[in-house]
Amino acid sequence: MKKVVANADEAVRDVFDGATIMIGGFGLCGMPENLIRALVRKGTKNLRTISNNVGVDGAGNGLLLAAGQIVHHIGSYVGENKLLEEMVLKGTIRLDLVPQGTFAERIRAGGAGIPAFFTPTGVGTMVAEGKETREFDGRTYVMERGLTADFALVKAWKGDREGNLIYRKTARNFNPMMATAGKITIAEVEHLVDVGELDGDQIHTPSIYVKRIFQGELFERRIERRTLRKA
Amino acid sequence: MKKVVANADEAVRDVFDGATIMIGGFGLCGMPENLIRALVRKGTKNLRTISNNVGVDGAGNGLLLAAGQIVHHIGSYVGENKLLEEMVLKGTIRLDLVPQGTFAERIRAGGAGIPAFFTPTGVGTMVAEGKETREFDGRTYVMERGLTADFALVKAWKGDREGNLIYRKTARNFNPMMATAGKITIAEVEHLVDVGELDGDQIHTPSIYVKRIFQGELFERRIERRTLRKA
Amino acid sequence: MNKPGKDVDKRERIVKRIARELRDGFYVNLGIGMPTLIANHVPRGIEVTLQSENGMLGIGPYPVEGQEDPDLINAGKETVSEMPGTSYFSSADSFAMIRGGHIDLSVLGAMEVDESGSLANWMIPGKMVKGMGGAMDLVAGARRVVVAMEHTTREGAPKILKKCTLPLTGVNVVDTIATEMAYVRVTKDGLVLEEVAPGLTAEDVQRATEARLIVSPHLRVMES
Amino acid sequence: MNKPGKDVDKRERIVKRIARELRDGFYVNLGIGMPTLIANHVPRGIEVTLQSENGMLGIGPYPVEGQEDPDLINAGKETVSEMPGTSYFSSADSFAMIRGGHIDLSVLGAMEVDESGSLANWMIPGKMVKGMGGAMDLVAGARRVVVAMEHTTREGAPKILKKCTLPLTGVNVVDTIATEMAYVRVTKDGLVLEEVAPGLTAEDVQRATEARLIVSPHLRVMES
Repeated sequence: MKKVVANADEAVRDVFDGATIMIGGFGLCGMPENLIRALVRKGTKNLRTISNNVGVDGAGNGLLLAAGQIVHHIGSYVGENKLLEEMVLKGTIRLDLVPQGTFAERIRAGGAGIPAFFTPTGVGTMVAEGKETREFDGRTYVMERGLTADFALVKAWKGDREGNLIYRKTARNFNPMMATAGKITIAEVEHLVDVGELDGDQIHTPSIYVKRIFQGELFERRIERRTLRKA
Repeated sequence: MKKVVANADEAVRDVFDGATIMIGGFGLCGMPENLIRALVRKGTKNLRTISNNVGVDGAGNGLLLAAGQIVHHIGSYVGENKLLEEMVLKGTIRLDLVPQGTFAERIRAGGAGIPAFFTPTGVGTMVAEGKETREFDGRTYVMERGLTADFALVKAWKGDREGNLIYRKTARNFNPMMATAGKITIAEVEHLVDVGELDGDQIHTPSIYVKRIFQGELFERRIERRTLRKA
Repeated sequence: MNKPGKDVDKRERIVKRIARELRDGFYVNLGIGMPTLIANHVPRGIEVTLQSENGMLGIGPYPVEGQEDPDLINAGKETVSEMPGTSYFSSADSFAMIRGGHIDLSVLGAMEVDESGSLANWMIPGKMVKGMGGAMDLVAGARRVVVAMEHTTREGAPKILKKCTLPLTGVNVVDTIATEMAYVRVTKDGLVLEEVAPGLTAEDVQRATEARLIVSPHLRVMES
Repeated sequence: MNKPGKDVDKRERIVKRIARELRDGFYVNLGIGMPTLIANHVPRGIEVTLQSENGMLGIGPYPVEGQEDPDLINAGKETVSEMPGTSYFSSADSFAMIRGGHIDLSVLGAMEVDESGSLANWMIPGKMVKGMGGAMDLVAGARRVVVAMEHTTREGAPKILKKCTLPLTGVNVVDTIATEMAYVRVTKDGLVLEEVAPGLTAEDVQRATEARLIVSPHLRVMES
């Protein structure tokens, strides 16, 4: 059982044209930047990406977008991408917007063997159009489907050689659910440690979900909005 | 915002006759033993308990059972209770058995605002009788409903005065979901610490879910099956 | 009728009014933009805990220079700090918290609100859609939803309507509307005008509002 | 026909046969009772990780005296130890893992199994119902479900039936059946007899089986 790979390029070796790929991160926070750069280098085409955002122009998933590798994106917010705006207007990309909580829950459901669930979110809005709605205990809910992917690319703070992962602060975000919903989940970590070094009570993603793991080559860890108070 | 109460008796002061109560624990492991004993002392009647097991004869939820306080129990396994067997045969208690994974997910759903979900578990069995089934992508699933309670009684290893909780090893079990699904969640902890002493990345139950917290008076921490190997 | 005042004054009034709705022990989600400012006006003696839908309970103020952490941001992607007792969790757990009714108060901006408490704040047809983010979940899930917005558009058109015209964020979800002109409660009978800004009359507010306002028998002046 | 042998020998044969199905890197859930013993027979050079549905991945052997921990038990409520790399999680997360198809192999006991791979192992009408525990989730969720059981009841009645008579645990869920007499694979065409215990013939096994067995063209002797 060898899960450790040498680097990001080896990790994405079998990502195929047309694959559905989940990519962790909330904006640039907690996104698997090494894996994204490797995918750009690999030049895989016609990707269907499932990620809360599309990074920003020139960073994160924005790199995949700029390289013309994405044909369909599912997420909840894309406000930071001028390029995406142009592509949507030109019709060169399909964009599906999903409420963020429904998005998170659909991924969690996909990994948890739940094909569909009911949520109050979006009832009576465009989001519920064409979907089944139903009343439970006097309130109306809409049925949403689970989401899975061919590959899930996640980023963690620490990981061990068996694939156990620990995230740090708000860099956790979508990574834990995505790790459960990928047929092949690949984790890049800032610190790769030996098995037994992590406390079992503190592991966020159990090893069972991770097929490949490596220590990332370069973490830029860019900040989108540096807001400060006076000392 | 004062969540800390003096003891178990104060914590259960308003548990009313006929209340629905979730009780954490897998057998005797991780169950809120101080709260259970306080409920026995209080003598609250006609309880509807939601707990994976009913403890054993003479311990855990078995104490509530012996005191005749439970009229309806929902759980997944009750093999350790002779008394329960007699009560079921006599018809003095109603027993609803639910597959353990469905049970766990129903509680998670209840706390998460999901009124219903589909699962493959139990399709074609007695468990699915009278319930809606539906096919998704060629497989049949049964619809199950979320579960909530008037009170959720949970046990954690450490907790802070705001109600953040950390569980230890397999004593975690049903406690985290139940903490989210009770209108009033009460936590007993082995170690009550000051706010700020727990690492935010390691908290299993965020404070928002806990209304009352106290350091348990007495932890017997009984073992149901002491299995050993030779040294 | 008073001059509307500078934007910053308007915002200050709105934000301060909403801050007075906070109760000790509340868990609150503040939307991006103006609602974020409410954190600066929490009344003395009141302790509230701020949730951020990207997976954090216990947001503190912006960090001082040198203390910013790329792994520690709010839902507006701004660097923040943590308070003692902060916890982190996944987005699925965060929205389980929101959807499950555990957030006491959610404050959001709006483009339009209507008589039935429906609101529109995420999309203008024909313009680039940025996405609804967590807004639809917040309005569907929080126990109490407060809209913080200017009373009219920059062009002076009413934003409190009989019926929203823009694509909705949620139906029958708003509890109260706080603007620089008024404080309005959404009830089964319609919109009840509870408070008016100093110097304004109920008629002034009604003129800037398309929906009919029911003037509360206890109409008061908004404290600023 | 051979003597059935002592119970302990039967179990040993069943357990050893199933252990040979383990592959390096497998994540496995072993049911309460006989399946638990498989952990003692993992082939050399093969690393498997044991999951317990009460919220643990990485079960180790029973503890030595003095090391037992009330907070560290398996799904049979027995004290266990942990392996390096063990993780703990809630029951909801544990069954998400199981239901989501992440467990490679689940081994359970059974009262009855039938031609269509349906199984009954939780309830006998008229007797006290103890509950299904996690069995229904395991058979519905694991990638591969193996039944470990004695071939017949204590009274000698077949347990591999044309159709189960007891209330079911799952429909069309079993992949293979390992007994002290045979190793049987469930296929779309029916039950295929792959291996027979040393000294037995296919006819011997068929006589102890109600369902019709298709004898594999590659019929082998079960290694013990």
